[in-house]
Amino acid sequence: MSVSDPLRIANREFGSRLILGTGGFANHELLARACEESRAELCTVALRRLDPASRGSILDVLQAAGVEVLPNTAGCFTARDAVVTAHLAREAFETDWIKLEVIGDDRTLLPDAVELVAAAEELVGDGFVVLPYTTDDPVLARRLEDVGCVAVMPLGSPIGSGMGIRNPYNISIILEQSEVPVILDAGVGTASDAALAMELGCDAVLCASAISRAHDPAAMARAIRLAVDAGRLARGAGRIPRRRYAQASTPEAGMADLDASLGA
Amino acid sequence: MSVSDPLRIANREFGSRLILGTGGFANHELLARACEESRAELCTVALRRLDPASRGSILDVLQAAGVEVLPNTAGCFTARDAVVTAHLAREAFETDWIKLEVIGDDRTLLPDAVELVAAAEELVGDGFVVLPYTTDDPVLARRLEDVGCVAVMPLGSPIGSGMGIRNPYNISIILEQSEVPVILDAGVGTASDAALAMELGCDAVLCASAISRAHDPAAMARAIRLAVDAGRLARGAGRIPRRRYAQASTPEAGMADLDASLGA
Amino acid sequence: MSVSDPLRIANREFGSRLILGTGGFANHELLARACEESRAELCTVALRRLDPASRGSILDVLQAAGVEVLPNTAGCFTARDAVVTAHLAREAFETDWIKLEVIGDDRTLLPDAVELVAAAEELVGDGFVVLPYTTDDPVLARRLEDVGCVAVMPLGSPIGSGMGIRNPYNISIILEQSEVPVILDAGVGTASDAALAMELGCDAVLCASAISRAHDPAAMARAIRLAVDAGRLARGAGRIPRRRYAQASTPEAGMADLDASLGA
Amino acid sequence: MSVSDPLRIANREFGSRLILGTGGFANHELLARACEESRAELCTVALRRLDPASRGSILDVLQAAGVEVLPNTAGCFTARDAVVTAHLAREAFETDWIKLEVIGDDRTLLPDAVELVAAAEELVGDGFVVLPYTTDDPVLARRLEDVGCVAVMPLGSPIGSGMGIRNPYNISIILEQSEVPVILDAGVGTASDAALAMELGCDAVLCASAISRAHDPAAMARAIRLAVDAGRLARGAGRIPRRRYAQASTPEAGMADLDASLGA
Amino acid sequence: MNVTVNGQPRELPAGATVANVVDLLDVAPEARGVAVALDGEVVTRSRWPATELREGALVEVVAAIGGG
Amino acid sequence: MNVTVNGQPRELPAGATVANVVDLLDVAPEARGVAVALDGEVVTRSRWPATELREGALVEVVAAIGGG
Amino acid sequence: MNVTVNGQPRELPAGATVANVVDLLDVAPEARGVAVALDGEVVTRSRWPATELREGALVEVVAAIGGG
Amino acid sequence: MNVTVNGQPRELPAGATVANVVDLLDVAPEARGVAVALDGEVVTRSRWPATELREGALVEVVAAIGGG
Repeated sequence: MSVSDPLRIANREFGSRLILGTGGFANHELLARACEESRAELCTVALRRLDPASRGSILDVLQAAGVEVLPNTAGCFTARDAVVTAHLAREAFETDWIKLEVIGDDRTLLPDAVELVAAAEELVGDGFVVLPYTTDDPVLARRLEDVGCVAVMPLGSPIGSGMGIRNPYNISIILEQSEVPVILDAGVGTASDAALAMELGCDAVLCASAISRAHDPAAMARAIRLAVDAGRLARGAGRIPRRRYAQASTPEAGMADLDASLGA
Repeated sequence: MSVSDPLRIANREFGSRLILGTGGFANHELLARACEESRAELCTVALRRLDPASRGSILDVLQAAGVEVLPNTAGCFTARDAVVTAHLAREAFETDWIKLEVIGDDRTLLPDAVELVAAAEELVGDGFVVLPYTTDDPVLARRLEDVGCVAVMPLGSPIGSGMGIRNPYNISIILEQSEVPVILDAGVGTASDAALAMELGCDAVLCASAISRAHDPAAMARAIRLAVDAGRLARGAGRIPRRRYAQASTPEAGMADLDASLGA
Repeated sequence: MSVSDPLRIANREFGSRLILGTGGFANHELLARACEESRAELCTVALRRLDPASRGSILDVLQAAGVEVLPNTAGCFTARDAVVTAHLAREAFETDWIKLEVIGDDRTLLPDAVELVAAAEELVGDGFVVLPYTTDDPVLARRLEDVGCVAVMPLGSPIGSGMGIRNPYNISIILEQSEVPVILDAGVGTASDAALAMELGCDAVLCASAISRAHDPAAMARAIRLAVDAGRLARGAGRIPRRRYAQASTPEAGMADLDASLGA
Repeated sequence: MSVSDPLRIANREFGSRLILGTGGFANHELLARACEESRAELCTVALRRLDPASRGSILDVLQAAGVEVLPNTAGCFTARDAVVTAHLAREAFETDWIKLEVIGDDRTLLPDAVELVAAAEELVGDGFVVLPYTTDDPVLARRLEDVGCVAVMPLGSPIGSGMGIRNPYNISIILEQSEVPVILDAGVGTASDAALAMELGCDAVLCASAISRAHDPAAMARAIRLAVDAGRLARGAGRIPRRRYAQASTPEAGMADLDASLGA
Repeated sequence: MNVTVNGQPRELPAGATVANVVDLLDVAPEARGVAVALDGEVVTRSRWPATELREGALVEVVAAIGGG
Repeated sequence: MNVTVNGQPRELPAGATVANVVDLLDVAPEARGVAVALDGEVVTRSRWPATELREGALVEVVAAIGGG
Repeated sequence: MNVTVNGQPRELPAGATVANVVDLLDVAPEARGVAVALDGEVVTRSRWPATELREGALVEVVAAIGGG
Repeated sequence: MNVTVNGQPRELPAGATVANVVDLLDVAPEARGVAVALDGEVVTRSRWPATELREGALVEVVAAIGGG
């Protein structure tokens, strides 16, 4: 690994390892500023029923920011809904890339393993470049990789919960086994969570609520961007091992004898 | 708090909130590069018996880097040793500033509360600007502040242990009560530890082993510097609350009805 | 909830809330003693190719101990293998009860969500009373309940890892949603892990390695049995809330004034 | 260590390893029942200004329960107050034993290291058998042992906070170094906290609020008593190591081949 | 002809197409970030003008919004 | 007739039954905790005597062991 | 003579002793769990009757309560 | 005259000063980061030349090193 390596997903390369979720911003201006501070190159968007009253498309904001769009299937509870939504997204955004979400519970918004695998398999067959939002279950992550997903996006904790990475053990097992990029998705609450994800070895981090719902979204975008870089660098720098006892940073040899009782 | 506020300790201001400990570097070249990447403005040094065989003073390295020196009393086990060492440091480095260490145990290098308070009181009386390395005990921190220390430097975990902040609760209690800067000293193992310290509200972080003994000290210096900035920014940006359940980042209203069974 | 309520699974009631896994014991004598100390009423067993050289069946030990047998499908990697194994178990043990395991990875022995649901559904259809070993994924647990499983057995951490409950949050979400008993399976390393499981609200705990591979299995069986009772009682007793600050247990009013300076 | 060894403090032996704090009970009846369920042999009491309106002494309750009294110096903020209070206690309860508390902060009720050591030293000189309530600082614990305390009573977290053991690392360092009994005091919130304390190697646990302020104090007293026994037994039983990967509890050899495709 | 557009009942002349519906919603034909499903199946943009609706048709016209 | 019993090749006389195989392994017909699969399908105990093996049959005879 | 007993001002006759104060508080002389401090120093029970108070004396009479 | 310099016994002529010891160690008088303690007390640089050692003196000459 070299710290300056680009992130490679499918046939694409990205200089940034922070993907920005665009939901939850109070207005387009805040999104635009967060986009800039995050230095993200990829931003997720969703599809909802067209609202004739709404003026100004989010796509204009993202185009102005020079970022690319990664559509999601947020809100889908069945493989079929997710597959149709992915096809709509391909039409709407002229991209084969899809962040696949198939939710199994509306209180925790956790993915449904069975529907997720079915949808992923079908979408891969339909020629999509599939990045699935998944649990931290290593076996499920491998299945998703096996059916042809180009990345896996395990959660740290539920969407918008800000609880960070509840089970770093599972994330690290996923990292050991995966041959596709692992992108931590959901759960990041603040900068240190993002740094930790990268230190574990994640290839990238996706943040939405942590940034969009912070008191100052642009500042948090900058904070998390720095944290992603910090974590990536720290991973590459080779941290010291954890030790039970202390190890002096100041040499112990050569202490002066300052006890006067021996003198005179 | 403004994120761009300088760090004020006693009558001084610092743009950087990362203090670099200079122990543990394999050579002066690595120290110089870490110094640069850390952007530290203040570096700790120690005193040991002069070694005639050693060529090239660490002070030359630090002068070239444009940083100031903060002498420590590392290795002292009694108030008296620490006080004499502080006076030696004043002579050697022409500064009244002293990072006060009085150690109570050679395996954990934890401070000795009783000797530490005694030494701090005496040194303040002697006109020193005292920054004591202390445990995470809030009552001890307050005593040190009460005897006139200009900052308190609680540990996250033992020196060189890389175990991070073992008891964030105690650090946050110290932060709530302190009217002098709180500098996390000891225990940082990697970037996310430093980010977390700043998110808790620490005013600065001191790192030695985490940087000097990393596989690539310069890279880790840069990582931790970014993490300190990230943590400080994130603190100021107002993070989202931790929630037990999910909060959708994508709006739930406006889902399309894609179930064909109603059609035709 | 009453603490003395029996554990109800399907149409059965059990006084004990500790299920003993019988794998890993050095010999039948140690199993017999652990069985007794655990006061378990239900013990898991497995099926393997008959070894003509082995004398004395584990069933004799369990019969002498007066416990019932819960066969498992350990080692199966596909739904089909698990289903056939369950049918073999029905033949061998004359019971419809089956602890269903379908493993997805031989290093972590984590369950495979997709195969597990398929096997559970088929076995329920075949008239089995199915208790599935599952991940800590709440959506998967609900699916298993939905296809007719009589209990769910989420893991705390991988089998034999002794890492305790890695993600208590997920276990508590499963507990909130489940209408069938939740039995913590896998991960318990020592007594406090079992107590914690019961305090979270689990209906029972299954332990194998924690007991069978302890230095003194009988003592650990007793320890974990006491811990299960302790955790169950503590849950029912209504613990104090966690507080950020102290609350004096000794009243603060009525302190004597022992300062002599006011006197005489 | 033998699990059935009595707890030896100074020249005394106790069969029970749970010490009950008597503060916080709604009435004497609840105290009496908790006392019984706890099987404690030693109960702390405090001294406050005599209230002529109060009828029925707590001492009658404790005498009826057959337990002995361990007076404390709760509420004292200086060494002098604590010393005088200890002398009052000696008069009132005709015992040289004293649970020494010298508090440094009224919000966290954390001990004051400097005053505590001074008071301990003076009381030992006055012939007291001193059991000091202390922080989890290993160096402070050793100082207390060095001045002649017969046990050390480090906190897990602040009195009445129910936050359990915030820094098990520090408690385990205290345990490694101590030649007197280590009694976990303060912080226990529920049964698993007590089990964990004993598993770490503590010699005993003191609980007040966790029991007295539980919804059902008698049930919690029983729960914590079982947990103390469970933790002690588990410590003696030699727990399995924590492993990163799984270790099958069911043997992996001897799996039947159930794949029909080879047959016929 | 009665159809449902984004959950609302609409009356349209016989022979109305998907393109007519999109136009009704004030969407330019070349607008980015818009897609249409008819009875649960996607209708690609090029087929909007030629795709006629039947009585009871279920039309969904979706557009880009912020999402995580 | 060549069959495979618990992974080992065995030669048995034509007409050999599952019961014969079980007997070969020294298992009493009423032994508890034993079951048999033939070519991946369970053979219930009552059918052991009547179930003849074919050339190439895959017989698995399993028994209870300790398991978690 | 004015003294303070448990924080309350009291007027007592000259020559009043610690024992008199204890008695005033309705405490039996042999009551367990009770102790007295006079001007910050403990007065042992046996000296209660003989210990006279001075003007302004600070008397603390303490008793056992539940404590952690 | 026998003294101890940084833990090593040294023989020095009577009347030797701190400045002589520093010179013996090859340290320039104006070298930064160096300080001296004599019998547990600091000797400021300006007093090095005038401070004579006594028999048995304990001299510590310390210099800057990397420290945490």
